[in-house]
Amino acid sequence: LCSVRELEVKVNELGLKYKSEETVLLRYCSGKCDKHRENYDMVMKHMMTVGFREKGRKDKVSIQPCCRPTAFEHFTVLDTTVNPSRYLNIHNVSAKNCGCV
Amino acid sequence: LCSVRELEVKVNELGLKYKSEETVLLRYCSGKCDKHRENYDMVMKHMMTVGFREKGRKDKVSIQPCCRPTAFEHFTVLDTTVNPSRYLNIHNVSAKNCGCV
Amino acid sequence: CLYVPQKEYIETVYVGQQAGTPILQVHAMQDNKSEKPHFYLCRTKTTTPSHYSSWFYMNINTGTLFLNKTLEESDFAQLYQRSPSVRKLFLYTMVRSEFTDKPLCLIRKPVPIILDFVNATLPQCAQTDTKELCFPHRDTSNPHIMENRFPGALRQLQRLSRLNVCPNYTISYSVESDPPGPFAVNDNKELVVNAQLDREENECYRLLLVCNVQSETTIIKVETTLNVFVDDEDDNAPYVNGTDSADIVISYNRTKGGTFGTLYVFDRDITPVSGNNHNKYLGTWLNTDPWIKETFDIKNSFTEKKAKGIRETVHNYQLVLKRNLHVTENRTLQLDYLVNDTIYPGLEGTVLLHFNVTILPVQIHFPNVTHIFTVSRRASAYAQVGKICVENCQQFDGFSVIYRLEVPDKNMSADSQACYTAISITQSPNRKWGHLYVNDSEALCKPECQDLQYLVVAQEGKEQLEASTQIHIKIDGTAIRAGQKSQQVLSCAENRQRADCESTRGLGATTGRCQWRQGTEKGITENYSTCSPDLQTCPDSVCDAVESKDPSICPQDCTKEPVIGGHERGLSGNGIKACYGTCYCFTERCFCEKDDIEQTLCDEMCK
Amino acid sequence: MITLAFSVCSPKRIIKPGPGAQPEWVNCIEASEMCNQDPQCSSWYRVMRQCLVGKEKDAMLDNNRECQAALEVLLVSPLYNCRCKRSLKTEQQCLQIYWSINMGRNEERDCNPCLDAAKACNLNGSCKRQRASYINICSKADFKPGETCSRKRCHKALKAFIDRVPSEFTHRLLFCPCQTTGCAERRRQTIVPDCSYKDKEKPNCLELRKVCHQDPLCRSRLADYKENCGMTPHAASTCPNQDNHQACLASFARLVGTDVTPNYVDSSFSNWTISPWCTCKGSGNQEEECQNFLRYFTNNACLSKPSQLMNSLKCHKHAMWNFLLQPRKSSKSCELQSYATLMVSCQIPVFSVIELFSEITVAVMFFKCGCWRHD
Repeated sequence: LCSVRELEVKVNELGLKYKSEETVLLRYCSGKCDKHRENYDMVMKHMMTVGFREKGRKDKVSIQPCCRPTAFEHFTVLDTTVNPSRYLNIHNVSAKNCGCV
Repeated sequence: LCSVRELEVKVNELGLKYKSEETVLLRYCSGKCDKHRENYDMVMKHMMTVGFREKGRKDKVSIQPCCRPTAFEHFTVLDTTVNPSRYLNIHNVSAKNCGCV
Repeated sequence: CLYVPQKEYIETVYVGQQAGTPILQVHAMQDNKSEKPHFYLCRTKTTTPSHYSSWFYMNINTGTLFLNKTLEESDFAQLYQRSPSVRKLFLYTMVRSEFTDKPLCLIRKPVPIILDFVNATLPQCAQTDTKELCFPHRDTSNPHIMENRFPGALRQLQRLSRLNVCPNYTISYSVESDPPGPFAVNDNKELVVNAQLDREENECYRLLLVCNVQSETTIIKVETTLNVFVDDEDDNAPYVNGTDSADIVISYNRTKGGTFGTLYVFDRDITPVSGNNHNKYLGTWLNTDPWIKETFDIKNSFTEKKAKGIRETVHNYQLVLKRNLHVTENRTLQLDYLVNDTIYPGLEGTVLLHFNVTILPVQIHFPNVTHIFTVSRRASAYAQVGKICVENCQQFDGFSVIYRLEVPDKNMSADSQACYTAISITQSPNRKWGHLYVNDSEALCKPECQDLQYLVVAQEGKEQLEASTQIHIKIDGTAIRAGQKSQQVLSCAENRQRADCESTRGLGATTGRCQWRQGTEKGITENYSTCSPDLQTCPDSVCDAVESKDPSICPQDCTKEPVIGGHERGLSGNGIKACYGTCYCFTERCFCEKDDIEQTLCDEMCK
Repeated sequence: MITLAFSVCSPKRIIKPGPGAQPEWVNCIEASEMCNQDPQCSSWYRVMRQCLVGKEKDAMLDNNRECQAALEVLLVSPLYNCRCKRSLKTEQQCLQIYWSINMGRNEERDCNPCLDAAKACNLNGSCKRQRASYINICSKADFKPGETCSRKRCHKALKAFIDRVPSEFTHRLLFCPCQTTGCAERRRQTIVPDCSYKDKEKPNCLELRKVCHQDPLCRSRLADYKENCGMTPHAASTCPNQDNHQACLASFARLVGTDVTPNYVDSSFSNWTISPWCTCKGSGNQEEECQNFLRYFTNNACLSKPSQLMNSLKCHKHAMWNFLLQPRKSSKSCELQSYATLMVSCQIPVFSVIELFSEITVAVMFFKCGCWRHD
């Protein structure tokens, strides 16, 4: 099920190339959302397989809600690899909570 | 870009097996959301390619917001194929508006 | 006036000590020979007299503190303190040069006497450590002696309260001073200073006090150190070391608050930052011309310096403009400023400083050169053409210059006039420069619009001084084809790859096309890959006058929106100084991201 | 003062046996055989080997109770002190045993207690939020253009951090012992000094004290600091209230965010100095009083003692440091008391280091206030 997962990572392991060696708790959203589908999703599934082709449409659509953060949190860490050292404020980088949206 | 698209369809073409021959305006969400990405999405992209493997994690995560309805609308149609004919109310079947979430 | 050289007195009293037992000795230093010290235990206004103050009395003439009663265990029990073994008694003493029957402590801080009352009898000789006989147990207060004063006793070395503990011991004291100083021990075993001291010679004497305890069989030597500090008084006049006058030329920098010339006045005395008005300096203009007083002020500050280890004061005086000077102001003045050490008693307590000021008018004129600028016919709107400014504009401060473009020949044909909408001019934020940029790219494309001659007029704000010069705009290259003209002009920064970038007609593009910069470094770097209208000016960490006209011209320098991905903002918090990978921007946000294609490409090459 | 020769962190620890002296260490293969003969030692040794398998060994050694318990026992077994002799046939096998025990050893280069302190805070929800809050207020790093740091708001946020977050996090950030400049710089930056501490000019310390005395909160916190850290000369111990270092550290921490905010003056780690942002220049005849006030911070044995104690422990991230600072659920929970009293009062079952520690006699460090140096 779509939920918050936690992973201890160093800031320099986030892939954003910030060099701080601080370790942070990265929270992300993962898991299934099929239980939250609506009629809309059923219709989209049908349209993607049959409907759109018949109408000459090539649009791509999602056929179920996706497991996404519904609120973010920031990391505030110190980078001492530069001189003078400075604080970094990395915005909206970790999921505060998740939901099927 | 993620936006509302419209398509005239008959109710019986929705794939929900309702038999009404009425035609409705189906509204759905499609288009790109990469312009709405956050640091979170960039980190998820990195974790999916490198990070999770290094940490022995196999979670699947979305690496950008998805284009989804932010509000639904219903269809209310008359099904005359049955006797007596009756009105059908199909809930949350069409997108009132869309957004990158 | 009379003063007590010690900041506090500490001693210990015991149960069983008899009335009349001497506890400690307070000393007073004289200001002049005629002063006769009267010593009192005094009561402060704020505190109610403690019930135990009657247990003690002080000899008004000698300053010796005695027990007024024999101390009992019940006395110890009466004290409202929890400690079972030692409780503290607080008394205050003061010294006056005349008698008083109302011993209310003087306004200035009275000297505290802190007695540790021990719930035990006085240790006998055998249980008494020799150190206890020689020096008080916790004597933390170092004496402070005012310079230029009379000799005198400043401290009782022997512990009066232990006089009779070891009657067959003979105790004697000696003192050594580093640096050598006029200190000795008198017959009453008091530390005395035998001559007046001069702080400007030495601020602190480190004394080694040696106590010799002689019994029938042994001589024990106990040492301790004591620092005697010499307090300063204002006994030195201010003096100038070097020049007392400064020649000042005020030309381009004529802004309110501007500071000019620095003169130094020295004083061998020290200056406290606050408190009593010790070594107080005041300054006055001797010039009476009101214009001077409305225009100039003096900025004074002082710093403490050490010369051969002795602290002294250096006062700095700078001329300050109280208002912006008009560009036309043209004067020569001699300003005289009298500095007065108001506390110094002598006659030479003043120093006269001279500021010889020459105020030059500022000429607003363009350098005598022909200004030629080139612009491509394909340039898009906001493409930067060049910068122009009047002579010495870089040094202007306190006044600003506004630039405008004029068509030299007013009677030219309407078609020709239409060409002149092509170029426009705007001020840089500090209003020193005029920035020329493409205002109407359509006009550039018209074949009839060949080279353009503008008149640039520079006008000084207040005095309306004007200067003008002719500039020549060469329009070169061929116009863009009709098909391309319909191509929408976008923000270069939206492109994240070279091919898209170089095929886009971008806002502010000097050639009409955007320019790609390929970054080579890894990590978050200032040399990031990006698509720019003009790599000469964007990105350069400066959101200049033209770029700030539209956020999509050069978001790399100007954006205030969020930036997603590894990055570092510009100095003022705007723009993107450094970025990881490729920097590309949309209206609501920018991204710093390793491009997938490059990434795979790079992974192969970069291993 | 007995300089503690025992330091887990740095390789210099290996005591070279003097000429003819019995070597103090055992060969690792013999040590493992001795351990295997002891049921308790061999079972923990098996647990330890499982802890070291796989990628997440760091997280296992940090957080897994079983692994920590195994390491505690093995730290006092012969295995801990074993060594290997070069060029013996069995060198390879011996070294495998050696490195499996001394996991922490090769990481002492990046042994950074202040970084561990930041990690502990980042992994605790409340500490993380409070820390982010004061940092954003105090550092201009946030990208709101034009807004410079407001010292008043910064101090308020720092006080909130110190008051609301448990001291096991705040003290660790403020007082982590360092052996590298990077670590000491991180410690100095904890209170974002550019905003909360530094200023264009240094006021006179007596002036600063006067300003503090005019604010009831600052005055009480300064008095509290003097009460708990004010070491009086001739005192037998280095701290008032029976060597209660913890009270001193707590009152020091409460000064952060007041007008007399103290901080490390630079990022030196060996002989660091703590001081408020002030000078004794301009004290006039009260120079001695000013120097005495400043010495409460710059030469305070009660304040420097804890760090020296923790310095000698260094940090072995898998055992001593984490173990000491995280309340042990299994035995009598020992909140972070003062480092000295913690050493004595905590019933840590078997730990040779502790006995060594409790015998340390704290030399009576006192000195008369000297004339200020004539520099």
